Amino acid sequence: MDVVYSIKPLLAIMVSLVAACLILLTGERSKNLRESWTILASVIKFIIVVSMVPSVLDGNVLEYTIISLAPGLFLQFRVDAFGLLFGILASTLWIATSFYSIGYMRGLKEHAQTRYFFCFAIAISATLGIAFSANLLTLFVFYEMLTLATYPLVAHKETPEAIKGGRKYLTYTLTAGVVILLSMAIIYRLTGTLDFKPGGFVAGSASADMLRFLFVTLVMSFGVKAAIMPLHEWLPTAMVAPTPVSALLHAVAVVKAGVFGVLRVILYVFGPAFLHDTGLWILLAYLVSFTIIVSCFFALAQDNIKRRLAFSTINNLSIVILGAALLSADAIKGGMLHIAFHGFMKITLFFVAGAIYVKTHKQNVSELDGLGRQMPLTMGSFAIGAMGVCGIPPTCGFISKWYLCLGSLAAHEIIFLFVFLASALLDAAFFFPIVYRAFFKKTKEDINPGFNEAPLFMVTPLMATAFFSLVLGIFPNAFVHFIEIAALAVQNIMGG
Amino acid sequence: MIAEQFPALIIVFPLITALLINVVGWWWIRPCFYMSILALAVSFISSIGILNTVVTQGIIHYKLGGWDPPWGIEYVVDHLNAFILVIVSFIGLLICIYSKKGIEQEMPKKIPQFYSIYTLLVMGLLGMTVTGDAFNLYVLLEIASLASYALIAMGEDRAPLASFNYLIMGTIGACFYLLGVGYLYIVTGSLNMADLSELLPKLYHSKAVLVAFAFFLIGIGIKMAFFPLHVWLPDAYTHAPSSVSAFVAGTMTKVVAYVLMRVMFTIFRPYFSIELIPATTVLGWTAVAAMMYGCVLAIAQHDLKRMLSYILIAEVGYIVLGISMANRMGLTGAILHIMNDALMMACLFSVAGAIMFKIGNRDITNFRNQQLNKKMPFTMAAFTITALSVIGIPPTCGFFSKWYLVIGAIDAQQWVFAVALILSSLLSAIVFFKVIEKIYFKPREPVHPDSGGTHEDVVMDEAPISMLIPIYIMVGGILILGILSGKIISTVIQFAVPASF
Amino acid sequence: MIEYIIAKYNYWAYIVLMMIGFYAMIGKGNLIKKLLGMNVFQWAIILFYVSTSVKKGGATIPIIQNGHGPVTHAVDVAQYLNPLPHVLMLTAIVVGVSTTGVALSLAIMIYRKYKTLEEDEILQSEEYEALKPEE
Amino acid sequence: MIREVESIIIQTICRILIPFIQLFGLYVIAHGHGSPGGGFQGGCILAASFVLIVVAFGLQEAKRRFSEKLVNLFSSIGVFIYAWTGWMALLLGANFLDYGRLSKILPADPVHARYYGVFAVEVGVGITVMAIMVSLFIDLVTGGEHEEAPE
Repeated sequence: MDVVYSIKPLLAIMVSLVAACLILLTGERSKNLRESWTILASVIKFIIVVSMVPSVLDGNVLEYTIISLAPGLFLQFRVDAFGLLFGILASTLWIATSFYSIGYMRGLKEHAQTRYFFCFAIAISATLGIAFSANLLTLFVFYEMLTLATYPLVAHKETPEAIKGGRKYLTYTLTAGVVILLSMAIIYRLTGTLDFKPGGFVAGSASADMLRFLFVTLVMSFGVKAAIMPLHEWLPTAMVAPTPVSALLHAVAVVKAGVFGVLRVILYVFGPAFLHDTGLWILLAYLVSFTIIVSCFFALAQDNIKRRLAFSTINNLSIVILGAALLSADAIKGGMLHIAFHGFMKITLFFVAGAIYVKTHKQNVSELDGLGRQMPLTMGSFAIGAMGVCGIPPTCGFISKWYLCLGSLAAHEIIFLFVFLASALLDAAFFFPIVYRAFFKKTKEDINPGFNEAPLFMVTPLMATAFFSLVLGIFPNAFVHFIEIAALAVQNIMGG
Repeated sequence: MIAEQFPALIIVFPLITALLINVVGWWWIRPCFYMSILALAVSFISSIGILNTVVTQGIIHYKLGGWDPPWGIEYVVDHLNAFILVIVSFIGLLICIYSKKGIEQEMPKKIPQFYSIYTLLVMGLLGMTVTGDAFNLYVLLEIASLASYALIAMGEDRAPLASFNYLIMGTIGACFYLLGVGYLYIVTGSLNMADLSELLPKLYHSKAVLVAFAFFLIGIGIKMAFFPLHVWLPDAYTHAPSSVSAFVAGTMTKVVAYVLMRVMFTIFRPYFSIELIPATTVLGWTAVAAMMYGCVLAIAQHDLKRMLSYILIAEVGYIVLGISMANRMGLTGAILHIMNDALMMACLFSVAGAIMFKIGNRDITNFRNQQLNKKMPFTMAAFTITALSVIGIPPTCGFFSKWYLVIGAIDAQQWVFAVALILSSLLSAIVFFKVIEKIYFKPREPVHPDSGGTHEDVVMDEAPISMLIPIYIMVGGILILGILSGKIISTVIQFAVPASF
Repeated sequence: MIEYIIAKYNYWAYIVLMMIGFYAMIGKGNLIKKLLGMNVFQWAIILFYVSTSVKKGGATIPIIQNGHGPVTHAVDVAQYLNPLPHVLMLTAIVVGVSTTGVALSLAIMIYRKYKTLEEDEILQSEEYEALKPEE
Repeated sequence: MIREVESIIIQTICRILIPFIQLFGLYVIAHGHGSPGGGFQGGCILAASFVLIVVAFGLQEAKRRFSEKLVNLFSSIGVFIYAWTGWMALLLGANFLDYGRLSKILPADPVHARYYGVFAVEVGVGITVMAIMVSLFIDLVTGGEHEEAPE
């Protein structure tokens, strides 16, 4: 691995911060200007992030140090393959969400739009910061920033329910934050460094019991954002947020940041070897398997579309962690790919939920009868997204699940293969009724609503993401070489 | 040449100006403010000069009147008090700028008196920091305290009573300090701190020395409102004029905390305070109690300033906890926290003052109806950022001092301390998010319940620019100093920590 | 034991005085009594300081005899009192006086407002209630 | 707050005593640096004489003789004398309060310069203490209304 010093990671993060300031300054005066800042920043950010791909694929690591905080502790960015994967995902989907947000916010004439766009831009910066962090401390800095930037978005509606959701969100994530802080401080005192290293760096620095304790606290506290089962409660509650927020943040940025953190901890702090030696992996695997199965049943019981999607998110996040916990090369690769692919699919589904809400003010599954005729493009995209989440070829969900299944076989734990398969079946059980209702069930009223789609600003992004879900399924290495990047990351971890 | 005189200049200039303001104010009120600014600016520049000298050339010894210590009074400036000097004079200058409009509104008749006493107060605190003589410290402590009693009494209706109680408590504290000095003088015959430090080790097993140490701790504990000796603080700081509470909350307790460090680690050697007697253990556990108590009581308050006062009690707990860990990291955290907390508290109380200035009321439950987020967006943004810093969210400076404190607790193998630190950080999150929620998100009660009328659009009605600029300088400090903390520690603080750690 | 107490009688006196003052400050409800207690407390400490410099056997003020002559020679140490505690206490007295001055003026302010100096009456007074922020 | 009682005995005795008290006060101040006494003590004695005036002749009469502004001015002037003596040393290149250096501008050797420096300080302290004691007394007897009432 060659280290290349480059200011690009910093630029990528700063773009949206600058945009946030511009939004705040011009927001109240001109709506169009405000939203063009958002879009401009998202495009620039995407270009910067993608421009890093070739260099990383060459086996380089891009590094940028801002300042030294303490001996052995830097505020530092380092773009490795895994971080880049997450960075690409977030920056790509931000473009889509920017357009979608405009349609959504204008369609519903929401209040406090400036605050909304401001916090959104900050949240994206924080997400990229998490992706590009070189060490646990930098990651923590951005992790907390993300928490705080998301809080106003959750409480956006300012109804008692939204405020309660916001409170619950803060309680969970801030508590997790201080636990991370404590564990991080202990690790720093044990090892004198917090730099991520493929294959881990803490093994052997303290007694096994101490390390076990640290592993549990760190995984569980990052697991709060990753919504591992006893700690998932905030996510369905946070669905009171406007749909673009649920889409980008609660399907991609925030929860994936949690998963990303868990994976960093497993693979880059403790390392597969340590997990394997202590047998912690099997513990973690069973824990997330429990989440995978139980969340499906919860999802089945939900009538509200967004809540149902939320439980599906919980399910898929745990699938990613299970992939990493299995510790075989294929499983880890599948997990990493699933971070990216699930992002595309789930954001489609959320976009659809929002489009339905803007157009018809319907929020429940039971009200969707016959909607497929009114909004065929939207519901068609939903069908593609649902297929993807269930892992049906030719969508991209199939590819990641394929690797995950291979990985579970490689780990000689056949039971987890069944977990993957069962969850795919259950996914189908709660997604396809929606598709069925929309396309095949007649409305109770006899009137056949004609073609009446959601605003263009909303339909275009959701069709684009659905399209990408398909394209990535057929040509998984298209555009940004997701598979190659993931393979490179796995190679570093396993080789290191 | 003038650089050599900075330690005297930093005290004498404000002193003379304070009196000059008093005289000039009888005939001409207008220049009082500018004179005060000038004096504090000179102090600030001197303190920067001192810090620069200390960092480049080492410890400064300044003999007042040319008398050699231990007979004469000596001003000793090392890295620790040079650092504190900069903080105190900086905050003093900022709050002085900030106070202009507030004082004109709160006490139009007493402007010269205010600036005169205010300058005297800053001078007292600077003097406490700069002096190397135990008795001189007592005198300057009382000058600062007397000035603060008078300033606090200038506040709202209940202020005189609060100030009176503070005066009684404060005098007890000062008397205990004086007794401590007396005991040390009896056994050693010296008042010079460095001299005492040389003479005392042979007498560490004397009971008089032990009693002196206990008296010091009690006296200092009262003066810095260390739980359970804090009872005077919430009332006094709540009812004081806004600018006074901003300055006093920011610096007074911190300077006294500095005195605690001096007593524990300079007058007495760390060997005595840490190994010989269980002072650090007692202090540590009390500090934990202080943190919990302050945060929990802050949750229950609906008066913004009173809430902040309880937070301040908890913050004092942080500093003492850092001192009591008795290791390099903990003490680094404590010193860093002195700086951060001075900024944060001064900023929060300034914001409370700005709200008072515009709304005339600081009841938290009333914030939403006042539409504060629309009316005073900049002030509220400053409040939010500072609140995040108090909670300890990176990258604000509050996080970094907490980070060092937690590491200090881990190094000291005191897991309870570490857990208490993060727990109190959570509690303060509850305190501040309760307010932030009320500022930004709480649904408003309808203005006209009968007609169900709509809310009229609120126009932005910000605090005057002379208030906003100091507030934002402090907010900038909060944001930047956190990132720079590594640099600050490597240039200044690491030399301020006793070498034996 | 008795000898011990008698030998250090000045310390006992100051401790007794200090505790009287302390009791008045904490236990008494009247603000002026508190203030008196504060003064007793301070004077006790001053007494303590001054008593430490006492020397028996005709010791006098520390003025150097023939100070202006060609040979400046100090008197024997046993011949003079240590002046420093007195000087320190001079400062402490000044501090005490100014504290008392400030306290008295505060008491006047309080009296003007509440028409009483009893602490419990002040706390009960309706004005106090009215001043409380509304729930 | 003070009731004015015209008592010829008290007034006459005060008239006679006050100059002597003041003279004694000045003596104590002037000899403070060489013998027991000094600015504090002398200032207090001086202040006592003014307090006597207030007690004997009433507040109005006392105010006519020394107004609040004057007292205030004196309290500051005293400290100025003290501080400027120190500053002089500072300006002459020595440390603050190092009066020995005043020999550069005074026709005296450093030892005597120090002597005169201390004397100046004592005078300053005496004036301040006198003024402050008087103003404390007046403030307390008037309940602080003195300063607010129009002259």
